[in-house]
Amino acid sequence: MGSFGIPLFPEQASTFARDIDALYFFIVATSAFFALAVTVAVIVFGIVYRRRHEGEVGARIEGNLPLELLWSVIPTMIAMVMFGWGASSYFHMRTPPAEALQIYAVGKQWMWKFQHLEGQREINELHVPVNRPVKVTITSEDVLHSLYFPSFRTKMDAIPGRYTQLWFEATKVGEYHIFCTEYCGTNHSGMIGKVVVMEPDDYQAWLAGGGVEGTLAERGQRLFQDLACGTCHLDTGKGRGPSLNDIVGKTVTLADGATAVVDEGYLRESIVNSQVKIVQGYQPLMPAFQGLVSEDNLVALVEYVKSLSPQATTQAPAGATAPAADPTKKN
Amino acid sequence: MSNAVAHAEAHGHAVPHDALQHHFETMQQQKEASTLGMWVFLLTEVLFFGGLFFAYLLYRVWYFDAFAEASRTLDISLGAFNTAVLIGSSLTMALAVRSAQTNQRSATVRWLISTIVLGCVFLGVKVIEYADKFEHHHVPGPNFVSESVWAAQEQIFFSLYFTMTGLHALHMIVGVGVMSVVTWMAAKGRFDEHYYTPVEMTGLYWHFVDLVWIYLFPLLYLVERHN
Amino acid sequence: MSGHVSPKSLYYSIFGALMVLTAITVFAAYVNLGAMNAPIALAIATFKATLVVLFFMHVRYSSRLTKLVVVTSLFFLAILLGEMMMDYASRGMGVVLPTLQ
Amino acid sequence: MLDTPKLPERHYLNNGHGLKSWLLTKDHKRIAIMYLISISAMFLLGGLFAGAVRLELMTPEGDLFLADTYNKMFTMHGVVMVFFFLIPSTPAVLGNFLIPPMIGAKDLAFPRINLLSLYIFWLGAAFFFYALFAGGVDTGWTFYTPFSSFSSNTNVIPTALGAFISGFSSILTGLNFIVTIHRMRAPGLTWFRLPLFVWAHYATSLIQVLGTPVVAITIIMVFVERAFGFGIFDPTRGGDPVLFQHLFWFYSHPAVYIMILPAMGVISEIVSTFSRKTIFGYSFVAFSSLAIAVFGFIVWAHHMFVAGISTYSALVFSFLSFSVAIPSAVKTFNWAATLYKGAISFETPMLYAYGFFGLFLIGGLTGLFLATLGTDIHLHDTYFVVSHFHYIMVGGAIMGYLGGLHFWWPKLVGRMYSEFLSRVSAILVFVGFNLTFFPQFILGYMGMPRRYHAYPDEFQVLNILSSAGAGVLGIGYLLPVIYFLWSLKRGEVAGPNPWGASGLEWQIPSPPPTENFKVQPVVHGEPYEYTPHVAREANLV
Repeated sequence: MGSFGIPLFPEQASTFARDIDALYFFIVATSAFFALAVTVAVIVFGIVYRRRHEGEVGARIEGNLPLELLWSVIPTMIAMVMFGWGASSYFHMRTPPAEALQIYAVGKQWMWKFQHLEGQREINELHVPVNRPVKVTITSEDVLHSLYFPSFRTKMDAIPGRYTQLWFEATKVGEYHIFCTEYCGTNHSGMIGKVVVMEPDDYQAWLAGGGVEGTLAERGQRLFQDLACGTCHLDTGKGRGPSLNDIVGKTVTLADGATAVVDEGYLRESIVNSQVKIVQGYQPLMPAFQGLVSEDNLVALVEYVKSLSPQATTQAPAGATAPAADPTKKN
Repeated sequence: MSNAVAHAEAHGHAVPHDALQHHFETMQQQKEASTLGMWVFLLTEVLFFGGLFFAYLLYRVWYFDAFAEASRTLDISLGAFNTAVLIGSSLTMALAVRSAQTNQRSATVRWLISTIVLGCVFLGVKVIEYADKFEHHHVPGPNFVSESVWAAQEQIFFSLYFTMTGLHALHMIVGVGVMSVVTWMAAKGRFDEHYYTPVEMTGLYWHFVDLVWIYLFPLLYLVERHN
Repeated sequence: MSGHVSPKSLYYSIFGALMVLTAITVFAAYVNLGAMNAPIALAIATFKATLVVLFFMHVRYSSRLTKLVVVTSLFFLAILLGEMMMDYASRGMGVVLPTLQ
Repeated sequence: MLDTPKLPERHYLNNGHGLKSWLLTKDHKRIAIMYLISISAMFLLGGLFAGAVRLELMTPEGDLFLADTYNKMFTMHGVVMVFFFLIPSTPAVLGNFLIPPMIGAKDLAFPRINLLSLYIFWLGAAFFFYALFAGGVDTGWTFYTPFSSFSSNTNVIPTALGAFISGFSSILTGLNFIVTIHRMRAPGLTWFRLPLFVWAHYATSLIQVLGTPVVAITIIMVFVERAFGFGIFDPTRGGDPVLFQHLFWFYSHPAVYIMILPAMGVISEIVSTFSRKTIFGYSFVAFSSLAIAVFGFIVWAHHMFVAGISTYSALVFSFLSFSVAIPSAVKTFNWAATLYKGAISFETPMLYAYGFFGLFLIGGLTGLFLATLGTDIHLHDTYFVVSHFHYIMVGGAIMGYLGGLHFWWPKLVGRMYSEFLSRVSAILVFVGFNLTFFPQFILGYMGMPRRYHAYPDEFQVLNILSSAGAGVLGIGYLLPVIYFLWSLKRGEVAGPNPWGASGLEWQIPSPPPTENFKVQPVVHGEPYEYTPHVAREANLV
């Protein structure tokens, strides 16, 4: 696409792109209408009512109530249309389909690290299949970053200490930009990469490509053993820590009576700040692993624990945060 | 908006008061301007502390156990004593304003000095408390030491504790400084029943500082004391 | 001209009330009231603050404009706290609204 | 008309000579002039940083500056322009100078506090200059944590303290205005007889006193993290960096209205004066200022739609964000309607007002894209946002400020500037501005992120256009310096009311005497009364 050689739009390469562009055009058209109307009015008035002699004064017009109401109410109604449309697109963008392919992204000054469930790990490059929803769970090892796919019209901040997520379904095979859009220091503008959208077969072939030491969950399992997590987290549930079998997606009751849904964010927090949410009936004995396990490895551990819950739909609620307590309820 | 406005319609005095500044028409107008100015300033203070209180509230809900445990390391008797001292200083301040209103110069000075003394007592106790925290390495940052399993989140509590009480103490130091000047002015006989605005304004400020502490005390010292 | 002069006895009784309320606050903190401990402590603090504002700070006898300033500060404080709380309180909630498209 | 007007013998400029008579003055007019000089210097400095940024961006490679240097350039551009130019601009200069004469007062309610606010401003600027000469700062003007607290190794503390301190200057100015407008109005000058400039400043002052303290405490929290290693927003101790953003934007979103509302007030005055007509829908324009000030406080999290806030709060904040659009639209329509059946002339201030219409319209309407959730996800933190807020804060606020400066310059110094050069500069600014910033909308939709030192090749053409525009814009901004300075000695003597305007400030001599009014004026009429009679006898006092 282009006009006079200047490109005006990024590629429409995801299922969101068409909708967001249409919304964009709707607002452009509405804005252009109002901008033109006012511009034409002030120019025409400026010419027609120009001062013709030194002593001339304008007509005494104080105002007009119906007119005021009209130009308050009509823009309000148009604004509500924009809001509704935008909100509906947003909900769509914030609701990953259950069957979405899971990928993890970790931002770090100044690179994007991606991990596939099958075990592939890549830096500043992301391979995804075309026509299949992909959910990216994002976090950061240091400062804020933001994962942005302009051709997919979506982005999400990477926030240290918690998981955020976005999803997309690529519709066109090709290579597109990945940008970091949250300023993160010296080499912020170097924190860019490309997303490679592939035909499903090519993607499978790429996944099968060598150099992978087992799946992400398997790597997590090895870490689980290295860190001796199994000493307490016995399968039987009789250990000093709760059993981790089949917990993902379930609601657990905590020591203080509050409840929490077990999702990726909860699992992560239960490792790094293990004392904050203690499952009822257990003692706060587990050491906090804050700073001891890298975000990459945390992802592996989380994925391993998830693999212990085969039936669970592991879809985390959008915007789920680490400490998801309800501030209106005090202990 | 306009009906909420009390207009200054007072008539000018034949002989202007010494304290009347040139750009005001009457003492009444001058006083109302000062009062409104002070209240608007206190409004900014409410929002200033408001941001801090929200941070406290959020983390207290998130990390209640850590907050409860950290709070238990504070000395409740010192906190309660300081609360009493500060409320007492508010009383002496109110009485100072009253003495100024009724043109009792020596009583005004006396009450103002009492307020300053009580303010200094509060700050002195605060110094003792801070020294204790330094000794026990409860100051967040690289030197923080805690045996607790909630050590990390305890640091948030202590960060807020020091920021909140530190800013409060800073306000008190400013208050004591201003009050010293006002006391000197009162001793010099600058005030009478027509002009005591500085005393009154200092009073408003001091009561506000008291008011902040009224919230800080239960929030910081009394998170969970019953077990 | 010299504004409202409250009787000394009023100031002393307000002081007394504040001291009693402080004692109650400390006492209440040692009683296990479950989830009610914090709301009770805050309610007492708010009551104390109200006494200070109304009597020590003379708002009870002040102009409507002064009262308006007080209310304004509370209103914007409520916006600040309320809207932030809205975010944090709804963080854990999933998307349940149906998508319109 | 009378024959050639003469300068009054005694006025505020010659009432006392020497540096001391300025530095210790309590006269709001002299303080305004000192603010004018200070912020003009800051504008020049901020402009130099902007020029450096635009130069770097002419090529895709980061070849002119090191990445760190570039990051410091845009950070210091933002810090200087926001905290040391835009926030004080119209209120501290024009508001300070004009509110007392507009309401028939001899001075602001607290002249000493007014002077104090100037000194505090200088102190804040001193902290900033310390940071500048110590090597600069690279956090972006937003100071986002944890980068600002634990990652950046530049002078965050002095810069943040500079912003913190200058905030108090802003609070004191706002406080002074609020009290002055409540308590110092001349007899007969009821709220609905106030000039809209005064209404706009009242609304601005509300934001200054309500919002600034929150950013102050936020800066303190970053300060204790960075200086003492405290942890409040620190994720490694369980803190939430998003909380910083909430607190920061609670001020920094309304801060945009601190910049634009006074400019809107200026535009109301100019439009009415140069069409010799009362403002259309006075009370709607007045209340829309207040509405913008209040609504401005409930919409801040639209800066955070992709920052990890909850889906529901994003929805609520998006909905609320549209509420600001309505009073802004109402204002614009009322200005346009004011022109209807006016007696319009196009001296320089009116050209600036027309320029304001064009730029504010674009700036305001592009805000809709960012309030709408779906499009904001794509546009957030791209050049679209950069362009949008420059249209508001530069296109809107600076056009208003410059328009006001041209409008009241004869009142400030008693002399006229070159009408020809000033028209040229108004046109250059308008054209240069659009050339600079319009391409950035397209860049933004293309996906070019902001704060990028180097960028992919396909963005180059538009960036070159933008940089070229910046050159034109720079000339447009420099021209007024020349003809304003020239006018000080050589300009034609203006007389009290060169435009035949209706406000109280035009009824006193230019430049005004120190006490503004020899006797306290009593107001009988409505604002903006233009009858043929009034027009002929402009010089009433």
